[in-house]
Amino acid sequence: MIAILYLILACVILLLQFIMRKHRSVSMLGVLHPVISLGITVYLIGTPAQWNASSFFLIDHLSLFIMLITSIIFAAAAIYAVGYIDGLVKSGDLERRSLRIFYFGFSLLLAVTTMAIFTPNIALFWICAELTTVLSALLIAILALRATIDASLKYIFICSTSMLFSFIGIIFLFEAVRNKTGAGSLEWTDIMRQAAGLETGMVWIAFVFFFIGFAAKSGIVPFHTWLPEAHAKAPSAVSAVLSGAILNIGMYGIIRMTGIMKDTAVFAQVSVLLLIFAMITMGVACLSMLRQKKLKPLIAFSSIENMGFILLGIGIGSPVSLFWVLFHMMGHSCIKAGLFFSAGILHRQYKLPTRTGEDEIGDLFLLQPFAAGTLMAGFAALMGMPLFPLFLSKVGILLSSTAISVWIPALVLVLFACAAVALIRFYLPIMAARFPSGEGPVPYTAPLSMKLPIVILLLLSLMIGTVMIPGEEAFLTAAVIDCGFGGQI
Amino acid sequence: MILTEMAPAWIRICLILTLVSGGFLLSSRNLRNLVRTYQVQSFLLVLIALGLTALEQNMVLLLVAALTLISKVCGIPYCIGFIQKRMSLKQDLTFSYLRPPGALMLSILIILLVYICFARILESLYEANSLFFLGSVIGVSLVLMGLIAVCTRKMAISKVLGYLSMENGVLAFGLFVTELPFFIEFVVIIDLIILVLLTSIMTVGIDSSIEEYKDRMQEFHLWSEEGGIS
Amino acid sequence: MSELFLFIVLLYALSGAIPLCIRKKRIWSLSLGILGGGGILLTLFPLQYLLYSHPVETLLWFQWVTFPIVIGIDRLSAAFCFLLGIISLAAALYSPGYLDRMHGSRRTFVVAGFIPLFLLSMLLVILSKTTIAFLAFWEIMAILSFFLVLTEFEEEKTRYAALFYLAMTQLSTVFVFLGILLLFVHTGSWAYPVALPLSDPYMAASFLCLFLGIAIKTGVIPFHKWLPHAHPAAPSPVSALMSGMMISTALYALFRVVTGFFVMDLVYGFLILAFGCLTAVLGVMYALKEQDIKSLLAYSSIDNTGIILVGTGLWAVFSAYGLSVPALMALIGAIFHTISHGFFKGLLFLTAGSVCQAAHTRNIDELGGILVRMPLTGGLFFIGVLSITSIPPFSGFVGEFLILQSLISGLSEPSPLLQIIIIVVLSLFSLTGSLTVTTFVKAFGLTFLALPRSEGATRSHEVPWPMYAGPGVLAIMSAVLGIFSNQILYHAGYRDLLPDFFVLFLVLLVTMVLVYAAVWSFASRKTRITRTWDCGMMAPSSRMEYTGSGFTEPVVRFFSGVYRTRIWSTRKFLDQNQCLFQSGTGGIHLMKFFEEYLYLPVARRIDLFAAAVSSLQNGNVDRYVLCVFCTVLLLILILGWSA
Amino acid sequence: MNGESVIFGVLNIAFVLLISPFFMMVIKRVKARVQCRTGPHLLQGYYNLAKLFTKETLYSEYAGFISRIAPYATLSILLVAALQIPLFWIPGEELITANILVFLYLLVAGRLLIALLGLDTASTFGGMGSSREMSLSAVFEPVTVIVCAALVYVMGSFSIHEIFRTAHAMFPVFSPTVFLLSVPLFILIIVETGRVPVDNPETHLELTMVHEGMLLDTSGRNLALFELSQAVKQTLLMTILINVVFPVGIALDLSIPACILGAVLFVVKGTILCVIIGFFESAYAKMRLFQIPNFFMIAFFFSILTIFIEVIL
Repeated sequence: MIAILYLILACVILLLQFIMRKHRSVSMLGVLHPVISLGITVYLIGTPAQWNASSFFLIDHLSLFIMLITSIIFAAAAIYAVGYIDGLVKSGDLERRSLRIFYFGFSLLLAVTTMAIFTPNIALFWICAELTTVLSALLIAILALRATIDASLKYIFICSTSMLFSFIGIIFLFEAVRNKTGAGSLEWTDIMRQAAGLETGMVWIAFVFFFIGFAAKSGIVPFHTWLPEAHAKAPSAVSAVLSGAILNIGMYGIIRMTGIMKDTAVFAQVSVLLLIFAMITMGVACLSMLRQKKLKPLIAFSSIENMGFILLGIGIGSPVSLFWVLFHMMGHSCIKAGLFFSAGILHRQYKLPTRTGEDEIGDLFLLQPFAAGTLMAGFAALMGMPLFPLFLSKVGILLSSTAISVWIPALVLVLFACAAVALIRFYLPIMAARFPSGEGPVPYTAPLSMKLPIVILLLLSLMIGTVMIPGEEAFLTAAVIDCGFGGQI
Repeated sequence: MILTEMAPAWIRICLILTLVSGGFLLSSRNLRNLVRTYQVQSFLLVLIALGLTALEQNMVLLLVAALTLISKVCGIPYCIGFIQKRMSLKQDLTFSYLRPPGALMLSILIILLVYICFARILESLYEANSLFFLGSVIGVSLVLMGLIAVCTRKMAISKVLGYLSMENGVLAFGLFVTELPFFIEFVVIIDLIILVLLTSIMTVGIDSSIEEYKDRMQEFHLWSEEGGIS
Repeated sequence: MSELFLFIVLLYALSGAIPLCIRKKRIWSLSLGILGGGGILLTLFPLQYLLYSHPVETLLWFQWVTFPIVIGIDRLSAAFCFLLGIISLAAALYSPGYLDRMHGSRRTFVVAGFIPLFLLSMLLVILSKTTIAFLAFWEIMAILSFFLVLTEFEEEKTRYAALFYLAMTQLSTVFVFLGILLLFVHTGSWAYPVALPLSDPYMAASFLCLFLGIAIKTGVIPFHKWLPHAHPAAPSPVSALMSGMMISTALYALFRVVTGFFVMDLVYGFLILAFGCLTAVLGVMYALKEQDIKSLLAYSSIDNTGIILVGTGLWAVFSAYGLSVPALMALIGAIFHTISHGFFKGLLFLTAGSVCQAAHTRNIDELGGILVRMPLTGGLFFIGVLSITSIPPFSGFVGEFLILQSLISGLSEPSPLLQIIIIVVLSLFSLTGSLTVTTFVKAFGLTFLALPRSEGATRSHEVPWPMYAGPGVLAIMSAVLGIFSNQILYHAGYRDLLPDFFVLFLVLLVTMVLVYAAVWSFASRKTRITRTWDCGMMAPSSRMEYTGSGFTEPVVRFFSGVYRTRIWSTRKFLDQNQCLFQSGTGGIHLMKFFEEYLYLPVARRIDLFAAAVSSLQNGNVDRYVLCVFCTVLLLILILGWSA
Repeated sequence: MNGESVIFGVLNIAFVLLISPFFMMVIKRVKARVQCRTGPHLLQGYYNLAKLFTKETLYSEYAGFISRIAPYATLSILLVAALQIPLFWIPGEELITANILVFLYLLVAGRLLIALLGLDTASTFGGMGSSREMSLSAVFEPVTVIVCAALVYVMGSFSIHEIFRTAHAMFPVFSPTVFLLSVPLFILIIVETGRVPVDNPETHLELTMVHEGMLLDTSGRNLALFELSQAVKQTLLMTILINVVFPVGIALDLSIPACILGAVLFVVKGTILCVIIGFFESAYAKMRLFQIPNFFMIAFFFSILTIFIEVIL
């Protein structure tokens, strides 16, 4: 019954945040919540016996892996937020009154995400996903600026309207299971067991509608339009959480549903659909990156591109590609969160977004050498430099994609090259820009709490990229089997 | 008794009426009767729920009908009406992409398209001419019409109303699956409450110009005065 | 042997890590000292593999996450390790002096830290025995060299060069990655494949991908445009490493692919030959017209790549025809020329670097009279010139001699097609040789001899001793490699391919001494220093000298077909309907054919396409929801249609 | 490297040094006689050299070590080249590698040094001379390589000693290929030594001088060395033509009478060739610099024709 601890922890933290008066203690609580949930997750990973203790939680390798990523990102974001939010409050961007709402929303978002990952019931999963949308919209609009409210409204409208379609998909799935076995069920595991005999028409409709909603959640192209603006306008701690954790929830849903579809007769059509969407996503994301003038939208588009790449891995559907999809998710979340944190430091330094909308960045290496260095390291990681994990997953997924057709890896590699050129084309001018002497902004010294998570995340991604942690391969293989992709690696 | 064999015909009429209310939602310009059409639509859903309870003698549907009645027919419209009064905005005249007549034409086309496609996909259900099939067609097309409303209306409040009619579409579809409706109802209610709360606060900001925004916010004593612009 | 290898790798990594971590003043002289030690060890380490035929030995094996990384050494990689060792020794000696004079303190630590890591990545590319290891270290090499090119990021030119360089290396990585994927799909294992037939379309595609990837990296003509921008933009020790070593590493990969991976047949042989000739001739022609000394050297690297490609192409063609001796001669010539090119190109770039740093300019027309002011650097540059223009006893001659000899002895094959091709290749090849001589007479003559043409050149003075000790090592190597080439090949197991140049060198020395002694004893010894003959009018000033463009004007006139010129003029008028002419400017400049007709149009088209795609993101929420609506409708249609 | 080849080396170099000024004077004498002038005394070449060796040498104040080393280096390079080309006696074993490609590149080395000398004195004439010299040689070298290829292809070996030996063995049979080879070899002499159609050796007019321009600032013993190396180069190239086209009388073994006979016959053949060169020079006016590549095309065409005929026959 360890999983219950998550909920108890959440309630306790939320309660305490109501009572505490001082800002310092509220932020400490904000940090405590994800760190303890990370501890619980690691403990759970260590003791497989505890897993099926209660039927109320679905704990298996896949959900624990996603929970591990989520809690790492939330912990890093919370530590980062301690310094970042102070900066916002001192510079007057964030009113003292809405601080409490921020931390409350932050902890609630973590609680709801944990619930989403561990619920066995699809409908409950859908509600939690919907709640994450609402809560992250609240966090995006926390700065109470017209632009931030506009961005979060877009986020709400696009995501929740698409999520309604996925609820219709769930209803169709329920109906299909009911036709086959008389009593419909909403449990992931039951549906997976019944998947073989389900009626093809009903299952195909169910998947398509389900896919629409969760494509919006994870930023797949036709539904991605909210992502660049939401991530650009949100405070950096929030956009790191959005990119690192919430997108993974969308992908988690798609992985589970594709796992169910794996045994049905419809899987060929499903994988073609996923491949088409993946290629379009990567295409649009890479090409729009070439045109980006500002830092955070650029990083947001690279998240869309990586989500497209993950969708490609899922679409291929072989156990090897799933193994590398999970690996890619881990690597991408760490690097992307690190990038958003260093972007946050630059935002605090240069007071972005400025009135004119253009980024005015200058004397980069004089004012913020640390942030500039980590930004470049992050860009190198995104470009797939070998010591970082994205290179390995690029090799793994493209290798398994050659089974379908040789043109896919060719096109994907060209798109990755475009993305790399776009990143550097953005970085070079700001690297050399100079403010006329005397006019430059006052140097902003980022507190240690903002620098620490960046270093931790970069080192973590380096460790993932270079060395294979002892149990990691077995754990990931088991996760691949859990989500129904079975077969030999 | 008479109720049971009359019920399927009764349900089909109500379903068609919900479609009509969706159409009204698209075309009405005045914010007040936008809310009123939403109330009518929710009420029709309550009637369908009652019809279904008569057909399948399942008490859960009664509970669903009651819940819908409380929340959708009275609760949320009252809340939106309250906000509208404060915003003193009556007309929503500006449209993007599609003017109301165009939107109506498109929605008819959509209903036809959904009908044909679902007929091809779910042949087995189509032959059985089951209520579930009709419910699914009506539900999906109502959701799509709601989406058109969200897409064509400029004002955020009317977008929220479009979204609410989409919720109704999902609920209409959900009613026809016996074991599921309570769960759906519960789901939809929670979601609606939170969503409406959040969006209405924000829409107050969006629709009114920036100066009033500050004092309007004060009025709701939610945020203090000096929101500095970075 | 693997302990020694691990120790060398440790030395390189250490000398890379120290300056990056410790920021003490002049820490880099210690770290580069360690690099020098590592270099010396690295030169001794492969000798045993080179001289006696040693079986392939795996030095290192470990599992990288799930992919096998195997590091091993055989005869071919031993030769390139030897080159890398010498060049790292030269760079280690040269760099401290250069870094002292470089402004920007933090930047020098980055350069001092990245140079050993760059060398280490090249070493691992040469020694990797699995395709995944090759790809990984290839990409690390590319990224590290990008950062090194980017050191002086203030100037706009350097940033443009760095971006151009990154785009082309990314493109090259795409091709290499694809080639390796196709290889794995066919062979099913990451080990280096042996003798795959090229008849199977997958294998042909894989070969073409690998060839294109390497061609971009070595600067084969259609893909060369980044090289003359990137190499000069980097600091001199780095451009020496890039031109000397990185091109050799890419060519090593070419040898590995052409001789090891695949069984070449005629068509691919002619393909490589065609690329080789095109690159050789056009490379040297562009080198001729270049005014900036470092891009002149960069273009001449392209030209030497062309020569090596001709050698490799000949090997493929002759082995397809069954002429084993000429084929072996061509291949040995190509490999020998790659190694010697590594030496003398490194030498030329290092010495040119010290000249540019001393005179604060890179334009030949502003240099001059450097030999009198910097005699040792000038002397070393002269040795580099002697070997690159393939003067007999020096190493540059040996490679070209072997390729020429294999070409001519290939004439004996009766098939007329081969004969025509050999004659065409022969004339193009010798044209390249003669144009190289002209280019380097211009480069040496106008930079080092006669009167200085600018203030900077006049004030230039000799560089501290390590800055010519480094190039000195390379000069000795390029001389020794040429003179003892026959003995080296004899020990490596290839008997009578080469005539004995050691005897030739000895006889040359003896004759020189005898002639000098004869003249010294019999002729009068009276000498007088006067002014150059000036038709009695006035003392010759530096403005009366021949400039770079003047020197090459006849050749540009001969090959006017290749050098397209563009005449442009701008006019300013006083009134609207343009009759009262106010002022105007005009000019003729040599058109950058590839840049204006190949690279820029492609870049512009990609940008336009990107603009069209990114216009979707215009911030209007209705448009976003409309997108969602259309996609849902489309999906419903697909559902209906695919039932 | 045995005794015989050393003797050959000494003999060959001595003979070349001895005979070269004489051949230069024969050509000058023929050209003068064609212009109805008596022309210089046949031994005038030796007197000039003697005079120059005793005169004082002037160095420009801007010149570096190139001006001091170039004269000695050029002459020694050409003397080494002379070792590769037997004039009248082909030894059993080569002293140094007699590969024709090495010979070619030694000529290139000589030309490189003279061109650098031209640039060293910072004078406009030197710059112009070396620019023209390098441009012409850039265009002509492909032709020389093709001629060598044709020679090697016809005679079957890279070593010049073997080429002369096979030419000597093949001599009585008059084959068209040998005749076709003689035309490009003759053009080779004209171009390499800077004879009239390509460049005028006598003039000091900066418009026409190419080779002379580079040596403008040399004087005294340096000028003597350059004159000597110029003469040696001409003799070597003439020897290739003579010993390939008309190899009668070459001694094949070390016997005093055969060598003396060979030497005498060589001098006669050389004089006849010089007369032909003299007449050829007087028959043509100097071509414009940019027309010269067409002149080279003739040599290129002939050598390619030789290869094709050899294939067809």
